[in-house]
Amino acid sequence: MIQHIVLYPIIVHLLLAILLLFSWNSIKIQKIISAAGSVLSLLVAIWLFSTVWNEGTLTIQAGNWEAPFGITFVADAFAATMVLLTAISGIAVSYFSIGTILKARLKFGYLPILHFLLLGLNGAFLTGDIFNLYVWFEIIIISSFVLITLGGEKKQLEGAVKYFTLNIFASVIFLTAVAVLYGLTGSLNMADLSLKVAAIENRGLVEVTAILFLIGFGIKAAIFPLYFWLPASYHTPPPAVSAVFGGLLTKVGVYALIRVFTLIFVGDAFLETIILTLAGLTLFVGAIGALVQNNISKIFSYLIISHIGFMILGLGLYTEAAIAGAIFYIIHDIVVKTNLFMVSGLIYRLKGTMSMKNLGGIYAKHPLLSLLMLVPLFSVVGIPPLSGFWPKLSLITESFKIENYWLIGAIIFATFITLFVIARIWAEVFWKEGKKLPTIQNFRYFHLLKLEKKIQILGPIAFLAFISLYIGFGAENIQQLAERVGTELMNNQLYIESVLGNIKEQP
Amino acid sequence: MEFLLAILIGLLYASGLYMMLRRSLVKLIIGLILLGNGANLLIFLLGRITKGKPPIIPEESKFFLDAYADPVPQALILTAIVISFGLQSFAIVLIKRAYKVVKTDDLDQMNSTDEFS
Amino acid sequence: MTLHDYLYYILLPILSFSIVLLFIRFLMGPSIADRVITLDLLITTGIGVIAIYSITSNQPTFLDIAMILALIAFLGTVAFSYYLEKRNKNE
Amino acid sequence: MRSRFLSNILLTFIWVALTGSFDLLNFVFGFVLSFLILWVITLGKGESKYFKILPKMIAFFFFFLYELFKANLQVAYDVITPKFYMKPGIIKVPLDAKTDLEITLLANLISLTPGTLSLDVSNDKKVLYVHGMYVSNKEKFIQGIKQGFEKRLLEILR
Amino acid sequence: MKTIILRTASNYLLPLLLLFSIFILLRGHYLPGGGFVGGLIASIAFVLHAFANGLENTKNLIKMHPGFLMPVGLLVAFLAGVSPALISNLPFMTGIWFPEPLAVIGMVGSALFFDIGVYLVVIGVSLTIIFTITESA
Amino acid sequence: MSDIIIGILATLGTLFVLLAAVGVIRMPDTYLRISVTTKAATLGIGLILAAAAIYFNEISITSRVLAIILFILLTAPVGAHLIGRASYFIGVKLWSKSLIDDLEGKYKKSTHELKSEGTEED
Amino acid sequence: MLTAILTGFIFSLLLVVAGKYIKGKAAILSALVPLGLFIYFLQFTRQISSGEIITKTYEWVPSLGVNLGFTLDGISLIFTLMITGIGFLVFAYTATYLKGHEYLDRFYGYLGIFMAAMLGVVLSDNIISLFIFWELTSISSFFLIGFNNKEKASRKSAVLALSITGIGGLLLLAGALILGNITGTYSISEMLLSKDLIAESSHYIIIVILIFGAAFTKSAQFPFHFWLPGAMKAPTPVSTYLHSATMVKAGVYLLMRFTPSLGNTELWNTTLITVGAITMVYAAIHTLFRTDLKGILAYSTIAALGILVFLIGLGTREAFVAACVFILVHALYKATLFLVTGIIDHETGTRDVTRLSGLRKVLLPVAIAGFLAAISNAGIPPSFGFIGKDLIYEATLHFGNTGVLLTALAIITNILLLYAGFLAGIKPFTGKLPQSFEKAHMPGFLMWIPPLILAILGITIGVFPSIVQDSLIQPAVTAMGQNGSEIQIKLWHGFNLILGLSAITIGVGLLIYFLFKPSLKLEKGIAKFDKIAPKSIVESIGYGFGQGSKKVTGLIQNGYLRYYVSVIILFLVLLTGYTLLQNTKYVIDYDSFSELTVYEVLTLLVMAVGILYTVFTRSRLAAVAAMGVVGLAISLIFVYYSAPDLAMTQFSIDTLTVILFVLVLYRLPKYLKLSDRKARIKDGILSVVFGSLITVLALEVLGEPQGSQITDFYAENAYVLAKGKNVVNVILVDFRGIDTFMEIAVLTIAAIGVFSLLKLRLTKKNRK
Ligand code: NA
Ligand code: NA
Repeated sequence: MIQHIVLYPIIVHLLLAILLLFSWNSIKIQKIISAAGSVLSLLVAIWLFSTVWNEGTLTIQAGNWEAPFGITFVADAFAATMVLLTAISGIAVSYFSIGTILKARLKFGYLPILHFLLLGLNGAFLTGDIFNLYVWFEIIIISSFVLITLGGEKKQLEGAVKYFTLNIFASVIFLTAVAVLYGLTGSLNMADLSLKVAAIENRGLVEVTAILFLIGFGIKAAIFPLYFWLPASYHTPPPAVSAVFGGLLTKVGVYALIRVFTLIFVGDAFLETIILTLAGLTLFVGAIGALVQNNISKIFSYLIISHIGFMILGLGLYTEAAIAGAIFYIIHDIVVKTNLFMVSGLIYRLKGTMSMKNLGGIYAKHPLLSLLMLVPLFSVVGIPPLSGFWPKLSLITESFKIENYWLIGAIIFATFITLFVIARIWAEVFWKEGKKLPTIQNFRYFHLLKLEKKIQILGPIAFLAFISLYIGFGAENIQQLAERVGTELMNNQLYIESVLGNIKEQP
Repeated sequence: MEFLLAILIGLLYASGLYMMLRRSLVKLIIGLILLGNGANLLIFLLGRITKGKPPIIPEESKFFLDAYADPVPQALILTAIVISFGLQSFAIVLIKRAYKVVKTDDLDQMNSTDEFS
Repeated sequence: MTLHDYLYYILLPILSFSIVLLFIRFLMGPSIADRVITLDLLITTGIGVIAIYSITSNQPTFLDIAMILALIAFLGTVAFSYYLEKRNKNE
Repeated sequence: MRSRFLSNILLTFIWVALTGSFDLLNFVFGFVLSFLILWVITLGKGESKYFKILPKMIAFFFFFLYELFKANLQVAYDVITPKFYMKPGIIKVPLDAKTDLEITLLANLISLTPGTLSLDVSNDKKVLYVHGMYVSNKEKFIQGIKQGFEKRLLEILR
Repeated sequence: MKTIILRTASNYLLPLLLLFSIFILLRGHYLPGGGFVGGLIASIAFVLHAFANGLENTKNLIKMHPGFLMPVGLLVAFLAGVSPALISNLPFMTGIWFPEPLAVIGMVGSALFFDIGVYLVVIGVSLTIIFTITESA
Repeated sequence: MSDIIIGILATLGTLFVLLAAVGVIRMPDTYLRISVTTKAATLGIGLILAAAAIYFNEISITSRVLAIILFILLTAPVGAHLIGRASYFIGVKLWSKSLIDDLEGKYKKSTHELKSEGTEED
Repeated sequence: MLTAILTGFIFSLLLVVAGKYIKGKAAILSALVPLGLFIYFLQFTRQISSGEIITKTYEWVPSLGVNLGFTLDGISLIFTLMITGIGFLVFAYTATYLKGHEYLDRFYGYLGIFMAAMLGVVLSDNIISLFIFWELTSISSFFLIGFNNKEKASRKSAVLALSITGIGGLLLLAGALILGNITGTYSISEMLLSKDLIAESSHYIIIVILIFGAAFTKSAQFPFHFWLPGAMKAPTPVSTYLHSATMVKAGVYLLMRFTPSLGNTELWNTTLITVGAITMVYAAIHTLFRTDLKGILAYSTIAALGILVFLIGLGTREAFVAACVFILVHALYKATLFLVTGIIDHETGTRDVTRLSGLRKVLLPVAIAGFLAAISNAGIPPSFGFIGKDLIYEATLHFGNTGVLLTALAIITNILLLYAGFLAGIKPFTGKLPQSFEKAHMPGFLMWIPPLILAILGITIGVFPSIVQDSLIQPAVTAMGQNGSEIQIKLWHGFNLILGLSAITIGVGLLIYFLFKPSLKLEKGIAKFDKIAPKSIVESIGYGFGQGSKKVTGLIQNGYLRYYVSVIILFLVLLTGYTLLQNTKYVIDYDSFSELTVYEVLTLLVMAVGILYTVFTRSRLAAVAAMGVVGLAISLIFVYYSAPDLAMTQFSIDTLTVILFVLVLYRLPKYLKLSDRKARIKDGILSVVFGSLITVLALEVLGEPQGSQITDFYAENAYVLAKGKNVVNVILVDFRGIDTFMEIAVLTIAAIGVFSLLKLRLTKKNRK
């Protein structure tokens, strides 16, 4: 059964996590398992992706119960893409973690939890069942709670309290929304829900349900005005953790929003207006947040928020091209944001601080490293033709088509501030003359590390930099992918048929 | 009965929220627990409630002989309850640890990560 | 009046009323020990309610819940006692 | 070893009773299961005269029921009538019971009967502190316990 | 807590509760119960024991770190889940069954093993959590 | 016939439970409340459960009912002992009309060791 | 052609690898790159002058309509030759200027990228690829301006320049996309075909504004000019290359390029004339108050850019001819002057014009170059500048009613430009040589040959204007949409009004040069007005915006969790409340509800009070116990309504939670009364509203029909297919087994979290 491969990305990480738990007592073995497993998961993701690309949407009914009775897993182009991105980002973070995470943290389950997190992400992307999606979300948040608190430092805990509370709160809202949805339709299968929700006469209730989903997922996606947890916490854990958070976690919220609003709640003008408004405000508020920060990790946190606006904007515009733009942006953003936080980790390794005030001199001392870091830094701005640039073409064009100049303004504003902020980072962190390195007990600066460690740190950054360069220069391929996803999402009967098709044929 | 239950669920949501808005960590966690209970009961209620007919097939039979309660919401709630248990235990330990490290139960004093630095 | 009706309309309300009474004591306290006792007793009464309810709805399944309640209720009391003792020791 | 075996048998019976299926296979299954559990947890002490004391146990059971009802009614009267007739207090009851099991069973039985509550056993296991509702005569109270429950219980257990 | 009464009682309650937990586990497919509640009861048995006898004694009793049960349980559940794929090329989590019911237990199939996995994980989890908290109290 | 037995058992049980509830409300101190209620409730619940066992008249159910009763009998007094003891630690006062307190001063404060003789030394 | 553009990039990439080798004597070899390109483009001259347009298209991102489409026409040709030609000289000059500099390789790298990007800008036919290259010029200029990055001022200027040109670039992008949207193509040449469509479009204004935004920022038009003087922090070759000859002209190029498709409208012409005129006059006046040679040249560059914009704005054929000529004129003399300044700076260590004099004695060839350039700058015959100036006056004079005014402005500008040119090209060399400069000596020939070449070219073309007339100017003007009769550029037009104006210009200019002495005092004097200068205004707007942002961010992200929760809830309540109010039926279907029974009501009552007690009690322990009561009540509800498994689980989990709480609690402090009455009331109201909303929602949903086919399926198949009778359990372990699987995974993770949270303490020891 070729459909089996839909579940492979899940199974691989599940098995990895279990194996890692069995090797609790040996960090060395854990590292080997994680490293090898990440490669395996990348191969699986590529396999799944190419199969979906060539053969179209794949579905598998877990437990062999035909939809909508069991839990369906669906790998359409969107899901397969997200799984692939997770694998790419995951392999980078896995290696980076092996190189940078304190032994003490590794001893307390860092790697198993990391793979649980990746498991949750893959599950969330592949599931075709709304409640099952909730469960995957829970896997994701509990893993992230553990990762964000692992080590239990003061700032970690303070950040974690907010992160925890607001994310749990989001889950409650999500669950509430599922309750209402089940109450209205008696179904959980998303394809089935699509049909049933469309048949509900009381559109007001449908709209309220949609708003609940918007808020539940919106908190996780960190859109305005629901993003508070993100700036409070993302800078607190080790950079490897921030990297996987920054790259993937908010994106799963975005994914869910896009999925739900293209499959189940479609064509509600009021909601589209709201989403567009929120997108614009997210772009704006995130940008000014980034503008005023001094800690590079915090700057990146706010950039995450701001740029979520681009993705939400694509959803709100609700045309094939706009959704394609959002998808392109997601692809770019996952790779680049993951890398940015790893870069912040590298900077910390080099200089022992993340405060712009005290940073400096990296360019003079490490020109090649600086060049390497330049790639994600400039990609995030979207300096053409780097990766962040391309999706904006579709987004601006589509905003123009509805003659919403505010949105164009927001896009330009956010891009400009990003440009400004990155230029300032370059000037302050790389150009400015370096200060004396602070002495931190038991901290090993980059230049003191063994070559092996250096490679573990630089390898992932270079790998993702290479990917983002590919996204930028090979934009045609990415755009074709994004357009295909956009087309599939905007024609949701494709999805529905691939899930429920068999049932319809049988009388 | 549904009417009263709906009000009670509203009460759970309201109390949960109110507790979350307090400044105490302990209250915050209690609030989250109350909210979680509210959500579970909401699934239960909206899945439509049936009295005295548990979804268990009688011993002698292979099917249900008469009306029975919808098992799906029950299964969902079970999963949700268990998951919230996991989260709650983590939360409870988190407050313990946070208190030990930050040395306060007052949430208002835990905002260093939001300060400009 | 059938047995079912008797149980359902007379005994069940009485048991519920007992629950309310117990709950009043719970609210009154005054000591935490009182609350723990009443909680324990509330659960025990709950077992009674369930047992009667299982008769009236002709569902022996519910007795299984009573069984779980009987098993676990005790642990709460143990925990509270543990707490009170430990707190007292530390003070 | 023998006590382990007895515990095993006891648990097997409980299993059979729980599952409510009295066929041989269930016995075997229950036995194996109990054996495994005991193997896992290695229970402390068991008692040896398990079967000899069965008749005494039954007698004791009825005695206990009688006490339970009697005392319950007494308390009921006190609870229902507006005036309290009780004279409560905490009494130190010296123990003849020696082993943990003996002491525990005794204490529990005392607690189960209304009007009395075992509060604690001294660390040297010599005395049991009992809260009683009617302790106007301390000696009579102590003797009531010692001659009633303790004596009968020890007869069974020893 | 240093009380003879509780300690003695808990020593007797422990096997009883464990037995009971397995009972609940096995009947879950037919009546209320199942791996989750079963696991909870089992862990409650140990927790009770720990309250009465001190954590160290309980830990010695179990002979291994309860956390070890988590991967074991997960693996059991995992194998139960993938067995249909490996054995009959059916999707993950498809129920496969031995053709004839077993005495006492009833139908034996992947679902039962899955539930056993759940049972083990729940024990591992509850005990890990409670023991850890008690230790650091 | 069995209906009548069931009715009687259930009624008695219910009344005992009610009695326990009233007792809890009325009793003047914590120890008395523990004392009164543990058993009234135990007895009451036992009776109600017995009624259920008779009603369903099935061996598996009966044995389950017995198991429940056994459990309650096992645990209720232990619980009462624990909470009663704990009340004493936290200084819950006896009713003012209580006659004796043999326990006074017998607990060593720091360790909760309970002596059989004498009063607290330190 | 792609290769030609990529050459620069490849060259730069090579430098990353082989940078070491270029630092030494091999530096000069890098000048071969622009030279080669210059020759490459030169060979197109004949084709272009014969009216051909060379196009090449390479596919890149066809899905987005973005191709690497290149067009070489008259406009492009002028620019490509300027870019590569001056580039060659600057590259060569740099080899000596920065000889032995630690980062010479980087410098060449940036220059290479810049050159390539600039070529891309002027060759792109696809407007998006034009934008891409446009941004690359901004970026490479960022690196060049910040080359001396240890200086704070350098860094600041670099960021400022990038910001201004960057935002301009984004406007260009928006404009480009809108244009593409209206015309259905991103090809500039194809857009020409839709000229009417664009002009009639309601979006014409916005397009023009966006394009102007891009052009004005890049070409330093008032009020966006201020980044340019700051950019003079860059090494002199950069100032020469970017900030006089090439990059700043990208804006002008853009305007020229879009003149055919967007131009010839009131909006277009008036704006350009106005902005250009203000810029040229404003900047020209500024030259009077500068003492730093580079400062003087910077402002005169701005003025020149103003003239160009102004000319394009005039929109006449004569104006276009003048513009094309002036671009070349300016490039030649301004580059020369910058290079000369660089030499002076290099040899004397100062650029202060008040201190410089008599250098001809030590730097004679340089002095010649300076002199020639100043002549051309001044428009004194027989320089090329003279032709340029004449053409300008011709264009303004023939411009309708306002011709006189415009001519006057042009004259003022030119007078001041003359002054500036003399100051830079002549003043340092005349007069007495101060002692301190006696040690100055001629630099290596690579430094003085390039300015001399440019200066001589300035005169040569002046004498033989036909060199450029047919090959460059004619095709360029044609490309701007003016393909009328043949252009005649001549040095000598005879005695006419224009000659008179020229004479006045030169005369007054010389007068000022000899009478007016620049001084620091004056410079400081005018500094008073800096407060109202656009730079200050923009900077204070920027500062204010920064402060505002800080305030807003601090206000939004204020650190108080309860505030975060309130905002989210408020948002939720407003949105859902609004929707519910719009749609609620307010009809509750009581009939479908089950009957009320005493025991249920009492259970719910206990539960409700229990909840309230949990909330309001002052004792944490009591709250935990009350949660136990609530849990029991919920379990009972589950029992009443047929959910035995739920009741069991709910109860056991509640017990466990209570245990956990109890185990943790005694380490925690007692509740403190932390929030005041007002806050409690406010929160109370919000909570009640939220709760009511959920209740209303629930009742509304209950009023809708629901029939679950899923349920029926489970009920029928639970035993037959899944061999279980407890359907809930069958769902858990079979139908929805994956949910359960992940639920135990959640538990496992939580347990690990608890374990690590309590056991792992990062101490100094394990913080390695
Ligand atoms: Na299955
Ligand atoms: Na079950």
